[in-house]
Amino acid sequence: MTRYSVSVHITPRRGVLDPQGQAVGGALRTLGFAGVRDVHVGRYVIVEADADSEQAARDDVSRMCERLLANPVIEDFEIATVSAK
Amino acid sequence: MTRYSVSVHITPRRGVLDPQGQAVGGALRTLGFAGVRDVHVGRYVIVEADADSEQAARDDVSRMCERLLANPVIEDFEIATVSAK
Amino acid sequence: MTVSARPGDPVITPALVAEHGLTPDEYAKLQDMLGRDPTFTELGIVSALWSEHCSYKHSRPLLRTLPTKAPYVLQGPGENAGVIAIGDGLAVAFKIESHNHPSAVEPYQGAATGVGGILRDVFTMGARPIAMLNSLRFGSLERPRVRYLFGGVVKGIGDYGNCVGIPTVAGEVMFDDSYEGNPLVNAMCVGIMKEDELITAVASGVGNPIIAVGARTGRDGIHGASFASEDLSAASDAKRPRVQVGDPFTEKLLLEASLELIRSGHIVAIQDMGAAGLTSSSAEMAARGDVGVTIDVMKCPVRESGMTPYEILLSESQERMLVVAKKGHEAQVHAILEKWDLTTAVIGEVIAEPVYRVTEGNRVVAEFPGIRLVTDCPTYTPAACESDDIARLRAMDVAGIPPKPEEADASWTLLSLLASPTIASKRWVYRQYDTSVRTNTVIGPGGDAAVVRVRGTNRALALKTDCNGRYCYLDPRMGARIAVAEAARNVACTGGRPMAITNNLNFGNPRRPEIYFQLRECVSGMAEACEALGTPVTGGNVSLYNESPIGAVYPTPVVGMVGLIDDLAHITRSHFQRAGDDIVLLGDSFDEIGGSEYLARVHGVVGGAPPRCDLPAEKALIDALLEAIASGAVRSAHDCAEGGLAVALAECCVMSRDEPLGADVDLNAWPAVPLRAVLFGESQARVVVSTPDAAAVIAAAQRHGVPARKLGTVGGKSLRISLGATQLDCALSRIDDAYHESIARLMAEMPASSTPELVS
Amino acid sequence: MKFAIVTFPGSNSDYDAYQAVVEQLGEQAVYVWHKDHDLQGADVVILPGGFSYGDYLRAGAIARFSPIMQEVATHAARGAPVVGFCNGFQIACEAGLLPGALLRNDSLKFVSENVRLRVENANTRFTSEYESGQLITLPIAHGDGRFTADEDTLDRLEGNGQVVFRYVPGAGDADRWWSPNGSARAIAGIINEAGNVLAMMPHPERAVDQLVSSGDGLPLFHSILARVAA
Ligand SMILES: Nc1ncnc2c1ncn2[C@@H]1O[C@H](COP(=O)(O)OP(=O)(O)O)[C@@H](O)[C@H]1O
Ligand SMILES: [Mg+2]
Repeated sequence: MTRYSVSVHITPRRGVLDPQGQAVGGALRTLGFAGVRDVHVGRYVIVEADADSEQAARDDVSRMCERLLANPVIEDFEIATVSAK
Repeated sequence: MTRYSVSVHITPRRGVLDPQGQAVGGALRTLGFAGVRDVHVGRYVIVEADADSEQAARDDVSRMCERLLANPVIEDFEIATVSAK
Repeated sequence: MTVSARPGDPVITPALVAEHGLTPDEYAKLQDMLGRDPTFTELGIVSALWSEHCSYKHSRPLLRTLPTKAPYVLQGPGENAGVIAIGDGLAVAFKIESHNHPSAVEPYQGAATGVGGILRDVFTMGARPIAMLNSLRFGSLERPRVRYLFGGVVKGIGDYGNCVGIPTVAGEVMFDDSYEGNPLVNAMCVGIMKEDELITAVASGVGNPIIAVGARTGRDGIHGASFASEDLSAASDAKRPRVQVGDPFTEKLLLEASLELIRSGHIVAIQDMGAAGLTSSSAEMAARGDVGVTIDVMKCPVRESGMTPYEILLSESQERMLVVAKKGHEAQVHAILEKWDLTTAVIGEVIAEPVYRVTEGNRVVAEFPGIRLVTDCPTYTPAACESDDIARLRAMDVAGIPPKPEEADASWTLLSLLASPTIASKRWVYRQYDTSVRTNTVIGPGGDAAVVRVRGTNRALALKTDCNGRYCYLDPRMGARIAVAEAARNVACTGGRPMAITNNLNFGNPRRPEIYFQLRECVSGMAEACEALGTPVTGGNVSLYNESPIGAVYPTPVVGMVGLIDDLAHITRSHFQRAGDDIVLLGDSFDEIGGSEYLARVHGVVGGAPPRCDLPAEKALIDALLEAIASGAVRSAHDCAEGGLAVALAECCVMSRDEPLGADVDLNAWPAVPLRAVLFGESQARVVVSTPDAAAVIAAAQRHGVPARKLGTVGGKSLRISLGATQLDCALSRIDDAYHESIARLMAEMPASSTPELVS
Repeated sequence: MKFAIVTFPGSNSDYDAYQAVVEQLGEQAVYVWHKDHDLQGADVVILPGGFSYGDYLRAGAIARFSPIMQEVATHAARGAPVVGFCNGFQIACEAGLLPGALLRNDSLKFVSENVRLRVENANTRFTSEYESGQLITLPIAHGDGRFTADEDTLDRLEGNGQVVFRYVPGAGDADRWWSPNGSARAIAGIINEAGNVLAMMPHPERAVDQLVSSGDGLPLFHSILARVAA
């Protein structure tokens, strides 16, 4: 068993209202960042877990996302990185 | 001007209690993911903004993090990716 | 003008018609109304307006039988909310609404957007929301999925109401397997206004502009969109969301802006874009005013590009309103909304021609003969027939069920009932609700009804939702009467005179005769009780098709009661206040354990006839109680409900966790009634009163023909009940723990299948 | 005396603060819109409770950039009193008027109830009408009330008497620390070093009228009045 660190991005689904992203975008423009077009706010989750292989770690975390970490009705997830510790 | 998409990771500072990470870790283990050691939950922010160059986009978003997106008392930030759209 | 099909619209086939929920007869009716075939857009509009949710096609004839009138009713059913006058030139607007199906799919957002919708119904009447209530039903908390739904719904209700800044002050939650796959989430809002600030959603004035206000329109929650996601437009995202996400922040802005707009005199009508969005709000406002309207969907602010008229008309994006402004006042309207950072756009106008017309730029994509669009909707009176199985359950000989060995210790039974999630304190729930914001909450959740003062007067409102679905299942007419009577009793216990109700009829599929029977009987029972208690119905909501693979939910006609306390000095709490006070029971106990929580929890039995609801007795009880309260003789009052007299007494002891007070009572007054029925039977029309002057309370009761007797005295650190050979002595600490901690324990036991806590 | 109550989009306890000042104290209060640049000559600024900007991103993070916050900062820098309740505490920390930050409650749940507090320092211009060590009951209603700062900051706050209110358990157990939200050292409210900016998670403005509350918030307002009158 090796310890892996797997990071995940969870983001509001396209088409789902993202009021948080809108509010932050508006605030940034008010602060003078005129070039800001769109902002999306999601979660960044790092799971440290023991697994037999990198692939196993990735698969485990995918299942964690499906079952708990992401809300499939309104969110998408994507495994960002997998690294042995 | 080009449209860039810049993504940022904002994570709880080490030493700051992360009850969300703990709760999620506990929940994952109860769901049968026995290998889970540690979980950290942070924010994943995607800023789409117009800028003159990739470097300018990165610099802009760094300043956005310093001013608004992250609170240095409790959070660290890191620019994860910068890409032209 | 001629209507032309849009290039790219699907061809209308019988299958497409069926997918839109229209029967062949309904489709023929539509063709007849138009004198031609409808366009795809028109089909969408009609499918929304003639849906059960918008048209009440299976319930309208029944709803007409409910009493709706009283001198103080300013607005009965038919508007966004009902309105009653409460004196001093003030009025109260209130309404309840369900969000059952959205909450079953996504509990957090489903419940949150339910709260948002009902808030809008109230503030679009011109009233400022001052209190929220809810009524919730779930399956058993032993199951992870149920814990997930329960946790998510409670958090969704809390987060939304808290953020908008409206206290959630009362409600009810019950757990039963019949709700397993189909939880019920009903939210009620109460608002206050001056009588002359009342505004209705009636479009008028040819040439007046129609303005869309608030959030932009997205592709969320498009009616019936699940089937069409690929067909509609190739470019559209196949994963188009069916769940709407709420934005309480925008709602708060919308609330303030709407009230400012209404008070400004620049508008003639305003309505929430709720179910079926732009379509229903515009069609209903036009129909109420019997005027024509024209709307150009291209002028509607959208969130995504490439939206079709069909999508824009049927989107259920949240936090949007439709306003009919006075012609020439557009700039002033715009300025008010701008101040609150809200988007506005003039999207149409009131026209003289009696048509409902939708254009996409210059192309007419839908046109109906105005009012017929709403009035031509068919109504149905399906066959009704009681289910034999249920009739058999009701006839079951529950008295013959032998007690369990553990019941030899009556404290065991009492503690298991107190720990039953249906009876246990809902503190775990309402600790997540801001109850103190706006500083009007005199009595928050935890007692009988909530009490909210009316600022600037010496009055207060008493508010409560109630319904026991199990009673309604076993005997729908009786169960619905009880729902009204119990809500009224709860209101009276706090010193309030019951005034009027709103109701939410949660039922299964009405096309099944046994379900339509339940609906019909429940409406009759509700009508009888409202008649007898003098509480007209000012509005409500019907939610049908609440079924899952295991069957229909219990018939659950939730009652939301508003009462008036006309002197702040009369406000009465539920729990014992002072050691040494006498304990008096108003009302009588009978051998009635049918349908009880005792049978369900201890014996796993749902059967027998529910307790009888004697309406004149309920009325007399309320009058007697209010008279005793007004005379100053009553220190606390709490009615008997689920769990019966023993549970009511225990609740009186520990409801205040800071200052629990024990009691010493003798229940030998009913020798003919079996012991367990005296303790745990759920006979109606009973209230436990504590008083420094038992004689005065009993005298008041006698004047109204209400049986009353002294049961014992308040005091000590335990609840002591003597009944025949039984001597129950249960420490307050054990009662407190069973009552106050059991839901928290169940929720902590194991994580739900997903964590609502992750919602950012 | 004149109180300015800053209304941010999403404020909701601004009304409670207004009613407390006008109805209970009989003093003057004005709502100041967040886009304004004028405190209208107020003596005291109240940053009210609520969910400014929906609490999106972090509670108080966006509100601190509201135009009016420049005037609030100037007002505070002059040594004039600023008091924040609930969201006002979060905004004050985000704006750097006070040290530390307020994070999601450790239970991860919104918590609304009456809590018992101990007045740790009655020698401030906001608490002179209490006694040090006095136990009071105030409502809380927040999801992000976990006060957090590094150990040095916490020690400094304690050493300077800047910890003004602390959560304590129920009756008879006042020496232990206990917190409904996981706050460091059970801190419920703090004051700045200069002694003119106080903020707290509990709601004294909702506890000024016995009919709906304990009334224990009233002395805080009376302290403010007494100080200025003196
Ligand atoms: N979902 C809820 N939201 C707010 N308050 C609730 C909720 N459920 C129960 N309560 C409160 O808990 C108390 C007991 O409720 P309930 O058991 O329904 O009482 P009763 O039997 O008198 O109708 C009431 O004060 C009620 O308002
Ligand atoms: Mg009751």
